[in-house]
Amino acid sequence: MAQIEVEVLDQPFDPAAALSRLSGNDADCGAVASFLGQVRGEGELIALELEHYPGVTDKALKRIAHTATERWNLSRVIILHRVGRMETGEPIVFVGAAAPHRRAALDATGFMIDVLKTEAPFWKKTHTVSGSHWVEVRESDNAASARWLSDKGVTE
Amino acid sequence: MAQIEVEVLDQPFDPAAALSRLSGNDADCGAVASFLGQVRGEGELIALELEHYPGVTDKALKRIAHTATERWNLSRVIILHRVGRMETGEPIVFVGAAAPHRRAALDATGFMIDVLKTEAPFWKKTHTVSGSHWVEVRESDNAASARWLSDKGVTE
Amino acid sequence: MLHIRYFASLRDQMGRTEESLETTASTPKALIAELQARDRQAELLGEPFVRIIINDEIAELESPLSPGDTVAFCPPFSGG
Amino acid sequence: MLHIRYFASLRDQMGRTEESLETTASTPKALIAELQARDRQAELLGEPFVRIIINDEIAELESPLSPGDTVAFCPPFSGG
Repeated sequence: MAQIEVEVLDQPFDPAAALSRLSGNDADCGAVASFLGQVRGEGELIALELEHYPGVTDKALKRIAHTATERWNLSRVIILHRVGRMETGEPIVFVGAAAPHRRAALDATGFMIDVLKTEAPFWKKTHTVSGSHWVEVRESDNAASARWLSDKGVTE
Repeated sequence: MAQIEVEVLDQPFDPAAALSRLSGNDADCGAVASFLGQVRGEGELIALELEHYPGVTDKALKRIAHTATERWNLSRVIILHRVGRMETGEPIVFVGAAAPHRRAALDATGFMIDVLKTEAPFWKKTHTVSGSHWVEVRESDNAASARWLSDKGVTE
Repeated sequence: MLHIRYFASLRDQMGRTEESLETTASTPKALIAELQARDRQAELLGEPFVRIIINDEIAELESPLSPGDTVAFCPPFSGG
Repeated sequence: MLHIRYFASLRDQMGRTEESLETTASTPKALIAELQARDRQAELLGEPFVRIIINDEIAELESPLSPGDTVAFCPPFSGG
């Protein structure tokens, strides 16, 4: 059974500490892949704000993590996601997988971050010097997620 | 210009600190992907020993990192590789890429770990209770690397 | 009666966070038609990009609705 | 004269780490033939999996060799 750690956080978190938990000290886990998304400083950006649907996000992230452990042979999975207001450089999301073999760890990590973008109810708003606006979804994000999903989407 | 950090180390290193350096504090880097390989404890394993070709390994890793920055739009790249004797759970290799966009970071990370396996002169030996032997190369490793390489291999 | 929630840009559009509605609508599709008949801002709820969540589960336009259900209207998710 | 180095399992096989050889071999291929004529352990050097490094650059069986060059014979790389 893979260990799953999923959390929606309203305070900054430490990605390096998350990587340490992920690499753990299991004998059976030679490969650890991870992805970190952080607030990118763009021209006029003052802050990024993340709204979510409490209760539903948590369930969605658990489902994504669980689906990853069903599709690949994994030892540990982590998904951490910030909500609230963030400054440039702050971590937004950390996903990672530890596995006996590297392809499983890498693919599961790509799967989780791609699918999270379209299957978990988070919304980004940027605050800039010239005003605030909701972030538009990029078509490439939908395509990246669709690549992984069957007709049934992410399984229970 | 992407920043490149490449090192061959004969002492243990800290992957969490490497992730922190990779995520840095650049304004332009929203996505950070990484891969960590560590000594997997298998049945009779006592230790893993890594031999290399000094001078050539360093050059090979720099070339792989440099090729990654040519193929993808990256802000920072790290490749760290241990040599010498390691116990179960110790880090062997850490590769990672920071980029404005996630696909570049994820693909560059997969590229670097796959290509490193066939293009850098490292050799693994396992010491077990019943003797020592050189690790055989898996055909799947050759295939994973070939997927990324043109006829010319990794470019200068 | 149904509980209705609006998120992010759809909340801005509708000018409200949530409401309760006496209705016999048995699908989100029927509910949207009813809301659109009531006020003009609800126009957007019929757009194909709108995601529907019923009682904390992602649902479809034709998913069944029962009295007391909570229906949420969401713009495309943009986390990660 | 050429400097020859053997790594990992090929070093074990050859029973030596390095040697210097007076030779007129102008390619690794010719050098291998000469080593094979000299001793039986060198049989393995002709196997297709053997990687050749000349003066710290990965090379081929037919790459040119000049006097003073260092030629390394390596088993398949297994890092990472």
